[in-house]
Parts: sequence; structure tokens; C-alpha cells
Amino acid sequence: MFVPLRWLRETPRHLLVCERSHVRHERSRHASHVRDHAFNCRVSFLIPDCGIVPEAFKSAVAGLGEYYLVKNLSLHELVTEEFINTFVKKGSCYALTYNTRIDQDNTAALLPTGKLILSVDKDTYEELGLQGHPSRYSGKKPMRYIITLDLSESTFGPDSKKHKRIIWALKEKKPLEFDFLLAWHHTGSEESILMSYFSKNQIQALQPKVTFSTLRNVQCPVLDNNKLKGEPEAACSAQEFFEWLGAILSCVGLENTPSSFLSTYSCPQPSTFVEQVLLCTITGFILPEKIICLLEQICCYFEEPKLAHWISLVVHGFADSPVSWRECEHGFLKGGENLYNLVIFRSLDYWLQMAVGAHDDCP
Amino acid sequence: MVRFKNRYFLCEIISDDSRFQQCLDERAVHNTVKNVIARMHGDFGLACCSIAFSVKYLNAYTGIVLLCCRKDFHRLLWSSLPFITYLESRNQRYPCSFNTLHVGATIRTCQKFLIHYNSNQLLALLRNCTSEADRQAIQESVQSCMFVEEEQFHSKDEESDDSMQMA
Amino acid sequence: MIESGDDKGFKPASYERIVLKNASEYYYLKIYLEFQEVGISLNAVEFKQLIISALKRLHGEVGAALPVDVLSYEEKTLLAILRVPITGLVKLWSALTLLDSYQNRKCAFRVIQTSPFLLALAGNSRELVLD
Amino acid sequence: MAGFVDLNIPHSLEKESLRKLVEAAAHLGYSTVAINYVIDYEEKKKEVVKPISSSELFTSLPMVQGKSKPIKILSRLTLVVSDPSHCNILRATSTNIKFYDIFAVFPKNGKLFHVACTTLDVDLVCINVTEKLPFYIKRPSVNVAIDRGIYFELVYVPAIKDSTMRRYTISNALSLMQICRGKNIVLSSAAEKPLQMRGPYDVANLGWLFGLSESNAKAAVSTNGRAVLLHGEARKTACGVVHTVKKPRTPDEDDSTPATKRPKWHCDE
Repeated sequence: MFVPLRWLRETPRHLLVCERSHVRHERSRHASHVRDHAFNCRVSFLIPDCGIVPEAFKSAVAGLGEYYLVKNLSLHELVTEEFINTFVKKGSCYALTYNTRIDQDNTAALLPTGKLILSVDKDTYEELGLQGHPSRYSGKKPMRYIITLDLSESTFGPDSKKHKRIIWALKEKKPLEFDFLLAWHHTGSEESILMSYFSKNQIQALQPKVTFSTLRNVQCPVLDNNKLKGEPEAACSAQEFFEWLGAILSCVGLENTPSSFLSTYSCPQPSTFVEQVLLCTITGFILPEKIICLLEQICCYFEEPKLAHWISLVVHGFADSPVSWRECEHGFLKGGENLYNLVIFRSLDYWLQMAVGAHDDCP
Repeated sequence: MVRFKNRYFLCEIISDDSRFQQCLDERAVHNTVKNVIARMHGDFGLACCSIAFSVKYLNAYTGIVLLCCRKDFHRLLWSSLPFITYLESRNQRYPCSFNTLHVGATIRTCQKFLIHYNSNQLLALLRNCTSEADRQAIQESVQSCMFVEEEQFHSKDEESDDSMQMA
Repeated sequence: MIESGDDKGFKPASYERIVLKNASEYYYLKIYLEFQEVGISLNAVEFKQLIISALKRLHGEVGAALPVDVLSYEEKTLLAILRVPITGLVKLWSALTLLDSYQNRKCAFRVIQTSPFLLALAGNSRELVLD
Repeated sequence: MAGFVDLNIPHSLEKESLRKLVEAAAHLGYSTVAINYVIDYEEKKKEVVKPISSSELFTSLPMVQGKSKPIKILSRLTLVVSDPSHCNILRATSTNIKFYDIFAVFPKNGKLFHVACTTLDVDLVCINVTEKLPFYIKRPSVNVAIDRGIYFELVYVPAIKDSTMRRYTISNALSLMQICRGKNIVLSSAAEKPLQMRGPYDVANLGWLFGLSESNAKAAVSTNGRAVLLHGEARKTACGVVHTVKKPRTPDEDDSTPATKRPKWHCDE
């Protein structure tokens, strides 16, 4: 159909999934949602009515651990037997291509489950000759293909035909080279083993960047932990809160009236004034395990009586990661958003809000 | 072969000005409508509407005008027409307004509508008529336009898909 | 309405899930204005007027009536976050793209990021710089 | 999906301004640009010059924003034709013409448009956007062009510069779209100044105004550009003018085109 004027008003697809449950509930899925969102580039938490950074948070933030940037790493290095045995099978290994754009370039990601996901264009796919499937979001004529290799599979032995073929495809047929962000979570031996393993390559250890700031006299919406949809005059809805949170993190002014010229955005009602709000932002390549630790600290924070009614934890994913949650395909149309926000209430009830953009599966 | 679908707007130009009839020409109407689209919908709206835009018919005596544009963009044109407040011709502005009578998919539906409309107008005149001579004259013209309609019916039958659109 | 912090009991927390599809009423754009020359400053009101005039040129009075909100604006960097009803996104974006001058000085709007979620603008991995 | 492509960076004799344009394109996220050499027969500028090589322009190519790859620079020849005889130059093998990667024609009348779509050995047909189209675009010629893998180019900078040209750009684009239904369209800039250039996502969004659907608009700045390049390479090799030399593969030769479609740059004269 040729309907230009209707196209002009068309809205790009986007999803916001809200869940509500209790942190200690045995069937609560919040931890698995956090764990399944493998690639996080930014974590922020917001504590209302808190002036000084609690020690527990300080140490949790300090213990985020470093990650590595390896330049010009051939992809076949990630499927060698040695790498699999040293890293993939012992602990959780995370890898994501850096400075690649999922809507233009080839990208690759190694999940802690041992799955290596390649998102490649049609030409590369044809050259590689590995089995994959067309991307769900590339239309009638697929221009992008997804290849999933399971490195932890038992049949993926050094002598297996499959392994040999993959090595050959990545090493000789179509050598692919990327800059990788790497991190390894494990128990036991010392950290720098990744560093020494890739000593031949240009490798750089990086620390997540942390900033603490205190916002003063903030208008905060009133929430009711049992009412995701809010209630007129009594509590704000999850969606309103989500927008407000964005406004706070982007330093957007909240004091506007419907007749203001510049902006008509105002804090959702009802709201309260909070004297000071602590905001902590961490950027880098942050592992889900560390976010779980932070989450535990937040739960512990409420063990003693506190002024705050809730704490919010915002996690931004990489726009160019080939997966969002689990192995759900992720793409970039206009914004490539994949992020979530956890609101932990005093009662340890929580709201989980997961937002994805146009080229994403429902989380 | 897909043909381009057009929409035809049958409008009545209403004005109090007595000099108005003399200055009403296709060019003036064309420019007036284009200007109002440019004002309401900007460069984009004007660019859309100017594809196949034309003044197909103009009757200066009755102030009836038939405009044409592509179906895809007819809403832009339609939404601009109420905002016409004057007609500019030879550097003179004449206050007027456009009243859309009918929006059709073919010229023929518009023509049928116009005949129907005009005969209704004549009948209304007939009802309010006072002198016998006038009555006679109006009755004659009513009959003549009925005849024209009949004739049209037989001669122009090729355009089949004339769905009357008055959405 | 909110329970006290001491209540850590395992009360039968009910589970609820809502999927909001295309529910955002607004779209958000992070933009900055680039000038050929340096040292041109304009305040927030002038900035908004520039946006409205761009809309008016391309989409006429109907376009100028689009309720665009300048959520935040920094005079020094000419960085701004805009909010626009989701059906007006294409109109606003195209108007920004086709703008070429402000008071006879050449300029260009660069759109850095767009999203239906304001929160997404706070963390853009494409702007992530590692050192 | 390929990277973003801008197939129209007008050539100018001043290297510095050309350099600035290419740098701006790289900064905006384009991974391939083509420098456009125009030959207009009405302006008596007939000789085909040898295109400037990227090493002449840059000692080290600018990096594409947010990527670890440098920008790729191609050359393109555009013939402004009003008479069929003007096109003979495309068949001439002795001139500098073989150095060009892409051939485009700018037909001045309906007859030439038909010829360009149906018989000429070109990759791109430019659509006039600075004035009202002097001819009707006919569906049969467009269909043939689409079958032959020829693309239509719309430039957007005139629409930025001037209000009247903007109307013609949109209006002509919409007339074309009604015929070709958004297929085989390439959007490019023709920017003379870096500030006139727009980012690829912005240009894709502009596509909506020209009557392109969302996916077609994004294709018009990415995959369609790649298709034009491949079409150009196919034409070159089929002509037999260019002889390919095998070169040992280096690991950093990580182009997005496969070996079978790999550009045969290495000419043997």
C-alpha cells in the first residue's frame, strides 16, 4: 500500500513490560531477569532521602571488578579448545564486540551460557557457510543472519567435525576480527588470567566509572507498591514513574505548568518533595552478577528503618548487542533501546520495568 | 495497470462583494488555494497537493469551482479549504469563503451532484418566488437541467468506479 | 499505603505483569545545534522559536501547532532534549533536518538519539567512550 | 545490512573543501562515500578527468564515527544528457572512464529518461529535484530499470537550501514513488558544505516525506547504496575493461563484500 500520509503518523514499535512481585518470593523472576540481561553499559541507582553514601554501597560499587578491551581479536580465538576450557567452562565469560553497529556491521557476543551469537550481514553469512537463521527484523529479503554456536555443548570436542568446521570457517574461510569487551566472572583463581591469556593482543584493563551525586529538593511521585497502574489522586502509575525517572537522570526540569512556553512536562501527581536524593551512576561493561550484588545491598538497606519508601535501580543495555534478554534477538532501528528498572519498595516488594525498542522480542 | 486515483472537490465560493464575479478566474482560484495550503501545511503540504492539482471547472456566475488532486493527499487540501478568507486577483483582495459541497472520486459524480444541487436550489427559489414571470422562467430552467442530467446519463458511461465519497 | 520497613515477612506477594505495547504517548529526541561559526548563543526561548519556525516552514501552521516540549536545554553546548507526541515525530524530525539557518547564519540540527523512553536517553552505549 | 552510504559528494578542485566534506561524512557515520564528477554537455566541459585517489586526498583516511574502520572513498561519473549521442562516452574504453566505480546519468527529457532506464549501461539515474519535472515518469521504463537493477537517486540538499526547491524535491519524489513504490531509491546528499550534510538516520527519516516506508527509507541510505556499488562492479568486469589481479588476503581486508562480489580494484593497464 502506498499511503504516505499515514506513514507519516506511524509509530515505531516499542514495548514496556511491567512486573510486580516480592523479592523474597520463591517464584519471583526478578533475579533471572537481571541475570539474563547479559550486556549492561550503565547502572544507576537512586536513593531518596539519603544524604551520604552508605558504606555497604560504597564497597559494593568498588567491587564491581574490571573488564577488558581487546583490540583486533580474531573471532576464532574465542572458539579454540583452550579458551573454552580455560574460561567458558569455568565461570561465566562475557564478550561483546565494541565499536560495531548492529544495523550496519557484523557483531558477535559470547553469553555466560557458552553460546556464541553472531549477527552478520548476508554476504558474510554466505561466505562463512555456518548454519544460522535470518534475522526476524530484516523483512522479506533477509540481509542479516543470526548464527548461534553452543561452545559448552558436549559434542563440541576438539576432534568433532563440527568444531573443526567452525574453526575452519572462522579462521580460513572468512576471518572476522573485532575489538572485544571481555569480562570473566568466576570463583577462585586471580583475575589477571584474561590479561595474560590475551597478552599477544592489544589488551587493556578498564575500571567502571563511578559518579555519586546528590540532587536537592526533588519532586518525587508517590507510588503504591500494589498498584502498577496507579490510582488517580492516590498513586502514580508505573509508566508515569518511568518517564519521571528519565527526567531525573537527564536533568530535566519538573516545574512547568500546562501553559509554559518551553515545556509542559511536570512531575506526575501526587508527588512529595524530597530534600535530597542520592544518585549513583556506573558506566562500563557491568556483569549481571555484580548487579545482583547491588540488588542484595539494596534489600539489606531496608533491613533497618529508613526514610526512603523505595530505591530505584536502572540498568541500560548496549544498543548494539545482538541479544537483549537471554537469547532474544535485539536490533537497532531508531534507538536500539533495551533497559530495565527495578523499584525496590521498603516492604521488599518490587516493580520491574523492562523496555525494548522496535527490533526486539518481548522480554 | 494501476491508475492514479484522484479526488475532486466541488466548492461554492461565497462572497458579499458585488465586483467579485468579474475577477473570478481560474488563475486566481489556483493561487488562492495553493497559498492557503502553503500556509496551513507548509512546503510539504504544498508539494503533496501540487501533484496533479488543477482547477477543472469554474463557473463565475454561480461561484462553483471544481478542484482536483491526488487521493493520497486530498485530506491536506480539504483541511485547508476552510481557512480561505479572501481571494486575490489583480492585486485586489476580495473577502470570500469556500464551502465544500461534495468530494467525489470522479468528475462525473461531482457533475451529478452539482445538477442535483442546482435543481434543488432552483426549486427553493421557486417556492419563494413572488411574480408569475419569474416562476415561469425558473420552471423552464428546472426542466432544462433535468434534461441535461438525462442526457449525461446516456453519453458518459465509461467511468465505472464512481463511488460517491463524502466521507 | 506503603507498608513499614520492619515488615519483612513473606506475605503472599501477588504477581502481576502488564505488557504495554506502543503505549508511550511521546517520543524523545536528543539534539544539538551546530553552527558554522563559533560563539553564537541563543537562549531557550529563541531555541524553541527556531524549532517552531522550522516546523512552520515545512509543515505550515498545522505543523507549528505541534506541541513540542524543550525538556532540557543547555545554552553553552546547544544540547537539548525534546519531547513530541509520537504521531508528530516524523514531522518534527524532518523539520529539524531541513533547517539550514538561524538569523542568516548557517546551522544544522544533529539528532544524537531518539527513543520512545526518556530513560533511554540517559544511557547511550553508542556514546560510550573507553580510555 | 551494509553500512551507510552517501553516493554524492560533489567534486571540487579545492582539495581542502573536499577533504572537509569527506571528514564530515565519516563523522556523521557514513562508511562509504562517492565523489561525484559531473559532465554537462551544455556547459562544454567534456573531457573526463582521472578521479582523485583517496591517497591523494588523505594521508590517513578518517575513521567512521563509532567504528574502528576508515571511510571508503569511491568515484562516480555523472553525465548530464539531453541527447542520446552524449552517452557514447560510456562505451569509450580508452579514456579515463574506466577508473570510475559508478556511472550515473541525469536525463534532461523524457526520451532520455526512457533510454537511461532501458538501454544505457549505467548504475544510477538521477531525478531532477531543483525544478518541476519536465516530463512524466512512465511506469514501463521504471519497471525495466528496476528489473535491470538500476537505482534512482534523489538528492536532499536542495531541499535544505531553498523553500521552492524543497517543494519540487518532495513533489518530484512523490511522483516517482507513486510509480516505483519505494523500490530502488537511493538518497544522497550532493552537499557543498559540511553543514549541509545530514546524518544517515536523519536522511532515512526524510525518506518518509518522499513517500518511502520505514524499511525502504533505511534501505535507501544503506543496502541500496551497496547494491549500486555491486552493480557498478558487475558492469566493470562484464565489460572486460578491467582485469583482476589476485592479491594475497590480509587479515584486515575485512570488507563487507564476499569474494565472489569483491571489488576488483586492482587494475592492470
